Amino acid sequence: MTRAETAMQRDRAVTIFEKGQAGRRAFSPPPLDVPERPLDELIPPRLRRSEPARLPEVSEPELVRHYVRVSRRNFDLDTGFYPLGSCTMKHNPRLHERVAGLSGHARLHPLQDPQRAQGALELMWNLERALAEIAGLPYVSLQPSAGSHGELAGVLLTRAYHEDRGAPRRTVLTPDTAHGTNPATVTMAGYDVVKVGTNAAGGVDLDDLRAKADEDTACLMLTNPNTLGLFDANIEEIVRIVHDVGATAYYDGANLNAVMGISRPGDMGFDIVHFNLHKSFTQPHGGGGPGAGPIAVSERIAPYLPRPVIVRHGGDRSNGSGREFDLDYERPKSIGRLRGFQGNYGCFVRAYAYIRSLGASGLRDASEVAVLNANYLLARLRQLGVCDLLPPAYDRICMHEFALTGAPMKSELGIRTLDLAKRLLDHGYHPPTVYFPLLVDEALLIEPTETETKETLDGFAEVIAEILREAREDPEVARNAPYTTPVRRLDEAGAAKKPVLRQPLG
Amino acid sequence: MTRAETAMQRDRAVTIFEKGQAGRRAFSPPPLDVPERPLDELIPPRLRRSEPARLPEVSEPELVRHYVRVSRRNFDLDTGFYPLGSCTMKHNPRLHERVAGLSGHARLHPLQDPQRAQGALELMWNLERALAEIAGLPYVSLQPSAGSHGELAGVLLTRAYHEDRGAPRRTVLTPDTAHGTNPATVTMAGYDVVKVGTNAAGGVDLDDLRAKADEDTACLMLTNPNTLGLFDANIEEIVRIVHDVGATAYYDGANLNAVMGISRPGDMGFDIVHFNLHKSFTQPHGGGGPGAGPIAVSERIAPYLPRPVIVRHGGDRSNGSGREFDLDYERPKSIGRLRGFQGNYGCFVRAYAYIRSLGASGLRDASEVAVLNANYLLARLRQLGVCDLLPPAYDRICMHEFALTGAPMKSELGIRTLDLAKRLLDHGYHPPTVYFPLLVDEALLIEPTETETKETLDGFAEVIAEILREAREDPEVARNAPYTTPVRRLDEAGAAKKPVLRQPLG
Amino acid sequence: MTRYTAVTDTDRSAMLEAIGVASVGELFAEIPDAVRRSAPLDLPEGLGEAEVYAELRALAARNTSVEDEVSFLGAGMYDHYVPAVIDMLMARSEFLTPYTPYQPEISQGGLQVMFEYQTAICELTGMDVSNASVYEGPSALAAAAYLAKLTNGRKRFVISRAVHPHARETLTTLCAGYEMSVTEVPLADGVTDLVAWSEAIEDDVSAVFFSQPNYLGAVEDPAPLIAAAREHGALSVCSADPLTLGILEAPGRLGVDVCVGEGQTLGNRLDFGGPSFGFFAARDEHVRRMPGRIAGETVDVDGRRGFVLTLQTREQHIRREKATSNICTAQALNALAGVVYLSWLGRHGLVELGELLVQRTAYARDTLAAIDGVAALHDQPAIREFALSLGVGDLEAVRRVIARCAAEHVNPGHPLAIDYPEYPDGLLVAITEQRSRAEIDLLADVLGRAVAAERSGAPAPRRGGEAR
Amino acid sequence: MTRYTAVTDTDRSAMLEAIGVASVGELFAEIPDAVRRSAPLDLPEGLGEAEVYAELRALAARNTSVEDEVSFLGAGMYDHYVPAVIDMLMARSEFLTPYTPYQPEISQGGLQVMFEYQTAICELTGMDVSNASVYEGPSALAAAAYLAKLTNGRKRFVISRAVHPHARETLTTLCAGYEMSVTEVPLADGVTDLVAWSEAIEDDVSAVFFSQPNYLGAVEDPAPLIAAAREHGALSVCSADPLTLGILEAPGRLGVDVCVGEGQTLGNRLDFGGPSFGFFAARDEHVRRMPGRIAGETVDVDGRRGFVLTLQTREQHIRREKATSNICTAQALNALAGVVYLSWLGRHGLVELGELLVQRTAYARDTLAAIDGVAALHDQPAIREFALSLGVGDLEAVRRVIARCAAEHVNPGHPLAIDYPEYPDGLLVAITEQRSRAEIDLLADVLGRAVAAERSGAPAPRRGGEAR
Ligand SMILES: Cc1ncc(COP(=O)(O)O)c(C=O)c1O
Ligand SMILES: Cc1ncc(COP(=O)(O)O)c(C=O)c1O
Repeated sequence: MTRAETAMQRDRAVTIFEKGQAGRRAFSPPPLDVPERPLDELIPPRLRRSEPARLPEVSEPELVRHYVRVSRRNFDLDTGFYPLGSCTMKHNPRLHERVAGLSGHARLHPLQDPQRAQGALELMWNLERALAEIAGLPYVSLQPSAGSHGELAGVLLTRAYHEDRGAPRRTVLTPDTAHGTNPATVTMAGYDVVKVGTNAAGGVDLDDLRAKADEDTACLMLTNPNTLGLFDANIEEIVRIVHDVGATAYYDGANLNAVMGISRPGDMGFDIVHFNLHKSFTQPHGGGGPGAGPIAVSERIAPYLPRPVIVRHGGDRSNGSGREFDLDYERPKSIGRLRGFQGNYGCFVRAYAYIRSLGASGLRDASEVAVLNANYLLARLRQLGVCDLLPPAYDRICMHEFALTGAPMKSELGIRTLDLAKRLLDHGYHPPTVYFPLLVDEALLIEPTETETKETLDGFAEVIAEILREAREDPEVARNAPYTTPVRRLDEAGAAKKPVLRQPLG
Repeated sequence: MTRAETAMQRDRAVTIFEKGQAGRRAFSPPPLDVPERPLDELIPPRLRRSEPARLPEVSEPELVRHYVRVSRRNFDLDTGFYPLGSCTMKHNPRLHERVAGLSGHARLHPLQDPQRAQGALELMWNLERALAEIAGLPYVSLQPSAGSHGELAGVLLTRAYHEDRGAPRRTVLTPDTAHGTNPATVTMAGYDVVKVGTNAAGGVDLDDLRAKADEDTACLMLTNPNTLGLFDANIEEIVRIVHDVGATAYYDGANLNAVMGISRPGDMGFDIVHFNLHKSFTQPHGGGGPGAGPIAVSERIAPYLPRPVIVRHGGDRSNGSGREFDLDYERPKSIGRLRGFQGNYGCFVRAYAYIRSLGASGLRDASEVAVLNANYLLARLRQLGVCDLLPPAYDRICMHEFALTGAPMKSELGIRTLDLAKRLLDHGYHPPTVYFPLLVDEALLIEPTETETKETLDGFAEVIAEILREAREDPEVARNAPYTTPVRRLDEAGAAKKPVLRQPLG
Repeated sequence: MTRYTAVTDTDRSAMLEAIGVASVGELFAEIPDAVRRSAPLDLPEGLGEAEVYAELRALAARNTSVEDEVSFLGAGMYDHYVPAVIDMLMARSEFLTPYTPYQPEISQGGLQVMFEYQTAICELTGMDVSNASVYEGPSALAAAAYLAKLTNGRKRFVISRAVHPHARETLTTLCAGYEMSVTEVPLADGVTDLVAWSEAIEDDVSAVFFSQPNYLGAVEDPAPLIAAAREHGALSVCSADPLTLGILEAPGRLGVDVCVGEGQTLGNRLDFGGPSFGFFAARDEHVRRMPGRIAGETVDVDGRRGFVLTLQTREQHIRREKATSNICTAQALNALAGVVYLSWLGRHGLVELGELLVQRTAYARDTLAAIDGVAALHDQPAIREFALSLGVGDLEAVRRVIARCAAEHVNPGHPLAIDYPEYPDGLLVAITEQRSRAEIDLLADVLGRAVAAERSGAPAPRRGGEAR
Repeated sequence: MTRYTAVTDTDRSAMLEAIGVASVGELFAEIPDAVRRSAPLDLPEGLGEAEVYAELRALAARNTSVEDEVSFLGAGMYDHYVPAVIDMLMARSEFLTPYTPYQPEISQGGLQVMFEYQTAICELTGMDVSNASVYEGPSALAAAAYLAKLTNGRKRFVISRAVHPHARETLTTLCAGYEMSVTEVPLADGVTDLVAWSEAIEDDVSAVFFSQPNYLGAVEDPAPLIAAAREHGALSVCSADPLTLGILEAPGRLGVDVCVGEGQTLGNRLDFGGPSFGFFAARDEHVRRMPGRIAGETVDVDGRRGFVLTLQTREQHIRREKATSNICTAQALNALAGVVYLSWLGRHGLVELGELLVQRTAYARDTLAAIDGVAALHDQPAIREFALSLGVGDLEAVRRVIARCAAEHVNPGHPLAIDYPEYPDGLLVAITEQRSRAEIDLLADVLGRAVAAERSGAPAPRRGGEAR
């Protein structure tokens, strides 16, 4: 490995805390332009910091080079294909960064008088209207900060709804295909999880659902298409069962990218939907956020929505107050705030720009192509014989993503899904989601998204085929992959056993 | 190489013209909002394009990914040490990009009424004043677009000066250490080059200069410190000799980074100076520009300066006309324009921000540290024994850069300067300038700049030492380097023999 | 096909053929007719990039940003200078566009940043461990509450009324699910009333919450607040303003169990309230109940140092209904801005900036309190925010004063009475390093005249409102 | 130490010791006292980042940009929309900060972009070869002149008066060195006077220069212009507006020897005139006399495709006084913007944008010419610019008209008479895709009233001036 050790591999990880020298600085403080008073007079010594925070001491060039170098140790969506199932890694238009960065948006204080923040409120209002239309549900709150925050809001709304009707309940149903945030949310909202099984077609087991839905059921949380990438054709019946026991139907919108403009959760009968603006609406993921998880709800849930709510005054723009758009705090049945201020506005700007760019037919096109791309990639993998070793978990037309099982590959070639994923890294691809959904053995969940070209899908399929060919000859290659990444396989067990969670400082 | 072939190496270069498919597009045209007329009526068919330009047809995601991937095949200053002699690769502050991007600067039309471009003109005026102070010469023109453009302006000014005095001349003196642009400029300005030799100390050979300076001499072009990184201690005498024959003294300011606030070309007696804002004043190089090459001149040269000239009206700001700052075109002796509009204003904004950030003492600090860093790196290389094989071409205190000769390395280890440079690539360093200056055998010109840390210099010195050690064991390693770069050694001779200068299109 | 998709007609035919269907419509055949739309959505058609830009710019132009007036608004988010290097780094595709780092070998960039961020937060707060970020300040406080619930299972929280109103409300919202009661402790002279605090805390209390500095800008004395909690075995949670921790003692050193806060002041722009990030740091003993991602150090098979997401058995994707939190996507990019900002400020810069804020704030407080009728609402120590009583009577009058100032392009601050009726003409004024002495003097002049006009009963411009 | 340097006191001592000197001053000992300064420069002291930002923002605020008014200024630089992807790519350290690609193995990014750029320029212009950029438009034309001089050594240039005045002046400046004479051919009905042109060209002419479209916005008929040159063995050089080449015939197909032009319209912002880039394309036979960098394709030792700077024996660093040009640093980053822009527009977009411009320009020309007193200066075909006569008499009157419009936040265009006294009340009006019909109608309204007021002798606002 020595000659061919890459410059990045030679360059062992050094944190910013290990860089620099005492006395270096990137920041030049503004001059003190007011009469100086003894600090002790202003802040009593006993309240003051006793030992300084040992922050880095670096010059600006060191700072820049450190983080630019560090950044190059990341793979990203602008660099390559990122078919991470359930994550909708679609192209992030740079226009969105430009408009979000305009000072009228980026440097607007959240407590600015609404009269002088009319542009922001109008944008939020318009975004709410668009999301309501896409969801097929009339009322929207933009407040939640991510999908799981939206879920929590949704289940708390359910709770408020049942309590307001004087009939609190105890359980929430989640299919065994559900994303982990669903059951985790249920617990945080004080309910008990009741798991519902999956039928042979990959959908909800209706009998199991009927057996488990009862007067204790507060809600069913469902993803549709589900995390297997399959649309549940029984959706109307499912919602009927749930409604029949007086429970609410919650739609986890993480997979909305399959059905925008094609099928609406509201039309399916759902009461509450969350959106992941950082999935279907292309807010960049940032390596783990920020995102935004607005919710749309039906009439009966609306009174409980988080406050404040954006309102539009009828009549002319000025409307006496100069405030066509305003924030309404007087919502007696509201569950209250979920966070500070009005939500992740920067994400709203981007999502709104996206919706304005695509329009009605563009959104539909996005979903159609997302589904076309997924089915094509699956077909291509089949053509190349890949599916002999990696068959689809459910052999149906898929929606925007599909699940393969690596079980045959494991038994025939002796490499695991993990090995395949790691070998992909040497080829410059981000692997699909692995080992999720849990009920698929050696799962591989592949979501190409609509912004990828046929050529990219073809190239990816061929590389998978090549890796399988290579593994047939010598499975060790994949088992020890990757070779050329900045670091190779990492000791995760060791990390968890003796956690080192911060840089120790001398 | 197969397992360890990096993802970038696997990923063979494909141009944007080979991407995409007929019909794809990143651009959505605005709607036609005026009554449409037949195109033939507006532009006669005979003047119209007969065959379309075969531009790429790509979607926006393809476009973005293509260029982001391509970008990752570049090394850059934010990623690593870039001690490229004569190029002053100092840190480029991002503040400069921010201020240059403000719409009041970036979206200002060059023909805007000066009354409504007062901020721009004031900035240019202030920059001129600052550059004049740094040069020690009273008048400045910001117009030239780069160093060589400034040189051309300077020699044309010399020509205008001599002609105006009724005594045109024929030759321009340039030392044999001069940068290639100096003699090339001389030719373009219609003069003949007369070369002046270098003495044992690396400075101008005074006897040779005396022998060659005569009434045919229009000008001497000199870099000081020169391209060997040495300050010519005879500078006063040199200028005297030149002035004594009635010639002008031109200062190539590419090496100004050694002497800002320490020694001024004007004080040395020079008549004309060019600046490289993309060197000493940290305008980013952009992979080969843009830059800016303002010139500063003495009183006697001023009448010939390119027009327009920025003027400041005395008195109060409004001054009747509302134009405190204005453009003056009425310059009867001006050599005229060198280009369109007022020069590379975007570079002026950055340079001005830099000067405002550093101020008088910061500029001096920059030069002091540039010289300290260079001498330290040389000392460090000596300590590590590197200079046994790579001795300095002139064994003196250097200025901001120093020249080594690889001749002993070549004879003792059997590797050339080129091999050393190529092996550095595997270690993640940009090599120094190689094979320049021409009069040093197997030259290596090293300019660390002031923005590098001692740790970086130490690391670089150690890597050089390590490469020499490795070469002593096995010179083939260096001779075949690099190994891990996106491509390995390229066939440059082949490229020149059968030039392929554009993508052939089907 | 839009500009973001790439399926040409030729592509489509080839793809459909490979799939073995005749049309894209067939792919959706499993969706029951009743829930499959044929009509287009009721949304306007798409626009070109330049037109979208023009529309969003027009909307931006209808907002008055802190670049359009001299603003002293704070109350939770502050107009600190964000250095240009942060914009650049946040815009780099390598940081902007990846997902959560599930494949560590190709995510060392993001993981190392998380590790550095955790280190910086630990240093700043004096806590043992930090996670890699939560959503933002108020929900961070609620997350700390959930940790307390998991820790001791008790049924009551005690919170100071001096904690940000949004955080108090968020706590109430989010603990409704697990049926906690919340006791609010009033203020005395601008800080948490220590007597009431001690009385409120009994053995049924799961955790106590205070803020440093508090909503009125006053520096609390945390030691007795924490001691009271410890006496009853309750966890103590401090919501701290990180930019004041160059001056104020690190909460960790004072013995809090959890320190949370809003990270906006650390290199994040205002963005009308988000995205920013919340930080969450705790004592070692709580680490396995922490919410969210945590990066840890390890080595690769060749012995190279590397970083991974660790302690994942806390998390929803592993533990599902038994997870310690449901959080998944958090605020990694904003946290990146946070650690870059702290590295930019550096060890000394943090202190120097803090000192500058203290001095300018003292000057501003004195200068404004000298206005006829105006008085400081409390005389507690302050770092960069303080509360005034304007001497104009009520909230409506305060609103008129603000409207008068706004007409002169000065935004004097946020009215207190919306959230604290007990301070009917209170005003919260924030000072950052971007507000020079000259601007403070301008505020004194403008506010002075506005208050005088109000007090003399002069007719006022149309009153504005405010968000809260 | 500044924020950009890193030598602490400890560092300095260690470094000086290693060097073997006692002080930094000693390093400068070789500079003679008489030319070594002890006094500091007479410049203000340095500022922090936030303060520099504030100062530069204040300067920017004193400029009226195309975002601050509805601007119809053109005359060489145009307010076309620059897509956001270009900002992002130009800001990437990988493109922004490297030097010229002297080490090709680690510069494949920049080199490939040059290669692609050269391809795009060849396609656009119909020429065989392109270099990797020159400074900007007018100096590109002068560079073509130098190539002609090297080619045939003749002593006279012929240039159409319809070429941009800056280009004509730059040519005169830069060919002064090698003692060329320049003959200018007048216009007839808005285009180059073909009779005068043919008369001016004789066997002593090295090269001829025309512009497409010309400065008045008129489309020239290049075929006879080129034929006249060919007849006398002179090179023909066309300065073309690249954004019109979706509509107009490629100069290369019409037989020009060299095609140059200003690249600003290809994805570069206005920047008060620069940096943008000049393009330089020629017929194959001229390639070894071309100025500047040229990238070429090759292979590496393993057979991988790669790119290098090639044909360097033309260049100053190899050939010194025998080089075909002195150019070194050019405009690589701006050329990158150019090729990204062209790829963004794409094969069809280039045509569609051109057609939109033609239609809007026709509409604008008709609408404005319908104003009382106003007339089109010529009725030649036009793509996105045209000249009017305002019917107000002279330049001073035109200036007053412009000042009236400016007061209504409309900038109607650039006065012609500064450079063309023969059109005393001429106005050059540019239309880009960013000027909607509504804005054109606004211009018609505002200009109509301004002209009417001027013609009725109403008192005018203080007159402005203009740059040229
Ligand atoms: C199906 C599903 N539901 C919910 C979530 C949680 O969304 P967030 O990460 O925004 O909290 C995800 C995220 O991956 C998901 O895939
Ligand atoms: C000494 C010297 N002179 C002149 C130049 C030419 O400057 P530019 O590239 O800006 O034309 C250079 C550039 O490397 C140089 O090093």
